[in-house]
Amino acid sequence: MVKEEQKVGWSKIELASRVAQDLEDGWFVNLGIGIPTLVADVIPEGKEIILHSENGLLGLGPKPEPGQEDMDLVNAGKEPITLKPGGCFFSQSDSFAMIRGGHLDAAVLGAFQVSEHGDLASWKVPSDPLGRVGGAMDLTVGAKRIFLCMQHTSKGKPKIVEECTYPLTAPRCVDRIYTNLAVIDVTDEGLVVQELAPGVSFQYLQECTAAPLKLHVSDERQSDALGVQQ
Amino acid sequence: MVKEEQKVGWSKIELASRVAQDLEDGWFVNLGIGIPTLVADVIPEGKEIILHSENGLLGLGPKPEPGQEDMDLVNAGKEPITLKPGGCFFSQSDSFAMIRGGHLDAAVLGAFQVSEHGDLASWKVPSDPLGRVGGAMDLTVGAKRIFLCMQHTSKGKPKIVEECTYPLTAPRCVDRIYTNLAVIDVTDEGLVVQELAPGVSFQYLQECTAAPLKLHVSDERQSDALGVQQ
Amino acid sequence: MIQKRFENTAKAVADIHDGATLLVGGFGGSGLPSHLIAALVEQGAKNLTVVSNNIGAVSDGVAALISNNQVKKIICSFPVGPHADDLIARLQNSTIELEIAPQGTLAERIRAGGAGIPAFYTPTAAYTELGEGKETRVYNGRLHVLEQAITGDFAFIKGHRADRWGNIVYNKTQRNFNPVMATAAKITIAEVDEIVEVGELDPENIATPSIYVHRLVKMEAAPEGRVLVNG
Amino acid sequence: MIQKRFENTAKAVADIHDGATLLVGGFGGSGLPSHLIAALVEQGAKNLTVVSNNIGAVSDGVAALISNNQVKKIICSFPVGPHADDLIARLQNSTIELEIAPQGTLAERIRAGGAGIPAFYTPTAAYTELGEGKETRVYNGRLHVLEQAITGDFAFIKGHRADRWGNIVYNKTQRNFNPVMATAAKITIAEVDEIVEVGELDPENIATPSIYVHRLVKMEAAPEGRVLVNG
Repeated sequence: MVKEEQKVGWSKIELASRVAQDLEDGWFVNLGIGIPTLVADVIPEGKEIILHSENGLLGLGPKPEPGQEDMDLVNAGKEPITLKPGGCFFSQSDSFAMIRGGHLDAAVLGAFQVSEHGDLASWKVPSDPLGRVGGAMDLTVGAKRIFLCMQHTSKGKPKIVEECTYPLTAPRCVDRIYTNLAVIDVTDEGLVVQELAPGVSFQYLQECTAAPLKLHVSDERQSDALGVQQ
Repeated sequence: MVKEEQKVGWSKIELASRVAQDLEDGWFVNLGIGIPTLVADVIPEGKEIILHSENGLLGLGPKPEPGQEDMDLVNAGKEPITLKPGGCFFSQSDSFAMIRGGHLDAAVLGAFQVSEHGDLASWKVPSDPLGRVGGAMDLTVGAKRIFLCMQHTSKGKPKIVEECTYPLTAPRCVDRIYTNLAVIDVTDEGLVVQELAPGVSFQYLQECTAAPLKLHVSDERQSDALGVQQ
Repeated sequence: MIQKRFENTAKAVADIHDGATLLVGGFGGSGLPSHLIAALVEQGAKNLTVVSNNIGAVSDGVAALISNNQVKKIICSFPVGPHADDLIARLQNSTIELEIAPQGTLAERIRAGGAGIPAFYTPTAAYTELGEGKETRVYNGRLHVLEQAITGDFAFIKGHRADRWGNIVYNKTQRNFNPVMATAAKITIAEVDEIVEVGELDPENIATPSIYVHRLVKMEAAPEGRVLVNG
Repeated sequence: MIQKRFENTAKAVADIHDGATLLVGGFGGSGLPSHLIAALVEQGAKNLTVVSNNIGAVSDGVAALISNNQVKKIICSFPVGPHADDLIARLQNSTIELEIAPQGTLAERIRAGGAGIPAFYTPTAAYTELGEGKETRVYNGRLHVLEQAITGDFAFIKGHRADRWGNIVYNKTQRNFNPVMATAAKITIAEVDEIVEVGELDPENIATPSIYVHRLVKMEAAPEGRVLVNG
């Protein structure tokens, strides 16, 4: 059990911006439900990122203006969205053919737990009688890159662990973890911290993490506080 | 080897009309290359038969007027055709999903050989170094009913045989055989002649057939000469 | 003459039998055939196996059939939402069976059912609880599980415009599971906003060809405000 | 900014390597990417494995690559037509390998390749020469054969209109194998009649979404009379 982190690190929207910064021009990207959805609102100007939604669209745009919601134009979270020029619609089976077939450049997903080997648990907590897998398992086996975008801890408990204790979504699938505290790569040599959020020390980060971390560079590198890009 | 039949039986267009007579209102039907293609031109007035073409359309209409051909609107034989109102286009994979999934009410196909058990050989003669399977195997396993529509003999040799000697398209798949001489059902009790074409005797039909035939009714029933219906 | 139009939803669902397998389109409230579901609640068929992606996202979805004790088994990917309480209660006293499938596997199993493919290998769910007990095989260096096709006795779908042949066009993400479920049932019943003359739909744009639709019912437009019921 | 347009066919096919697997769309002359084929004849890559439904139906189809000795293996369903002579000659002296697949199996294998399904069971070709040597299994009382996915290093497709993102709409039966082949190659190259602004194509009508297209070349309209070359 670690201290609840406060007043350090990135806000949710800053975190989403940090993810958006790494998405490349021309990529096709799926955004999971929750914080990942925020990435849609902070794609840097000048980058064309084509967003995919499991329920059957490419070219997801921002939320509609209040009063302009269309129940026939929703995202994977069933929230009203818009379609960008160049977007298109297709069926759920065509949508998952796209996902499973390896055509998405990246998926940005949430997580309950992620292990130091990149195992992901994101669909069921042990106490849940149901589970909510949705498209998570297909995305994790299908997308070329799996980026997690999440709070570093949940109710003070680390989400980055040596071994997942929750049911797996897929083993060895996560490439990079973006949290409110840091950017961490999953590598053959273990978890490597690429970047620390403002006000976060490596020691603090390690305290909040239940698996060993390495620093990418010899000195701690502190990120500039990221403004929200539009 | 039997005598070449002449001046008896149905012409090709009469044969096509005889087939068309048995297609029911509202059926979805695929027509093979060759004589089966003629069926499209002789669907009786008042019946809505929706014709399917393997290359990706439903609602195949008649040949275009000379000069109106469109290379982007062709049938499975790559001949220019038209689309009826209510028709639509789809991909080859969707087209064969339709076929293999059991959604066609009937396919009307040609044949090299058909056995008394309903085995069909229609894609390769033994001397052919290539073979030309096209959609024949998919249609024979997929369509709810397989009707053959063919000349009764080929160069004087029977095409209806006890066992096929040519490579099979599919075993036990043919439901009914329409030839220029007769309409013959493939049943658990063997080949049963349902109808003789004008001028054709049962004895003559049996001579032209290399498998035992039975007559459906006690007396030979002679078909009325069929006019070409439009 | 082909005429697939039924007078009302009650007549369209009248022959659904106890024990039938029913595919229900929609993704949350979008493209949900809620009038057909309401008619089936009224009709009362029991012991249904229901295949539908979301269970509990909206009150007028499959949740209504569960609450009315008509369902013995659910196959879905996302059995949660504000209206999943009756499902949870019935799971706890074992009066309903739940099979969770990854969403893409669910879609592909239904697609396979409609396409004459009885089984296929997929990498999805390998090494997970949802892949347990399934045959596996390695292809391209990765473990895959063998998944079986799903077919239905009936499918309920929702479309935007149809013609009497049964061709359907959809509106935006209303499409979702509807075109694929339409292919996989013996009897596909569609509720649509509008029925137009044969020939009025763009032949390049028909996402569900007439061959897949057996019954049509025209509904009145959805009430205002429906968009926000997902909670 | 996304820009998939290439200046000409020569540049679009320049990096196709010896030994590549190439998927070629079209059904006879309809939807045939004949300008890309012509560019590849010029480019000269050798030992290609070519997957295409028809071989020999038209002179400007895959027959052109065969006659130019660029092909070591063909996978197709219908290797006949007035221009199949060079194929027959090369089969007789064993300088080319031919794999015939039923047309639906061919389409489904390519679809599987694009959809992340490495193998599937189909009833097609069971008990026939084309099913020989394949694993079989009984489902629903019928014998099925296990078929493997097909993927390509490159795909050549032909479309009607495209935008710079790579979205494509087709014209009538030009669609055929093109949308499915587009999904199954590492690099899909499309020749189209027209390139329009992003947003001009109807989003309900895009049969090949942008994600599947990597290079675009705009061609001049097909010459008159092309319709009748199938012989």
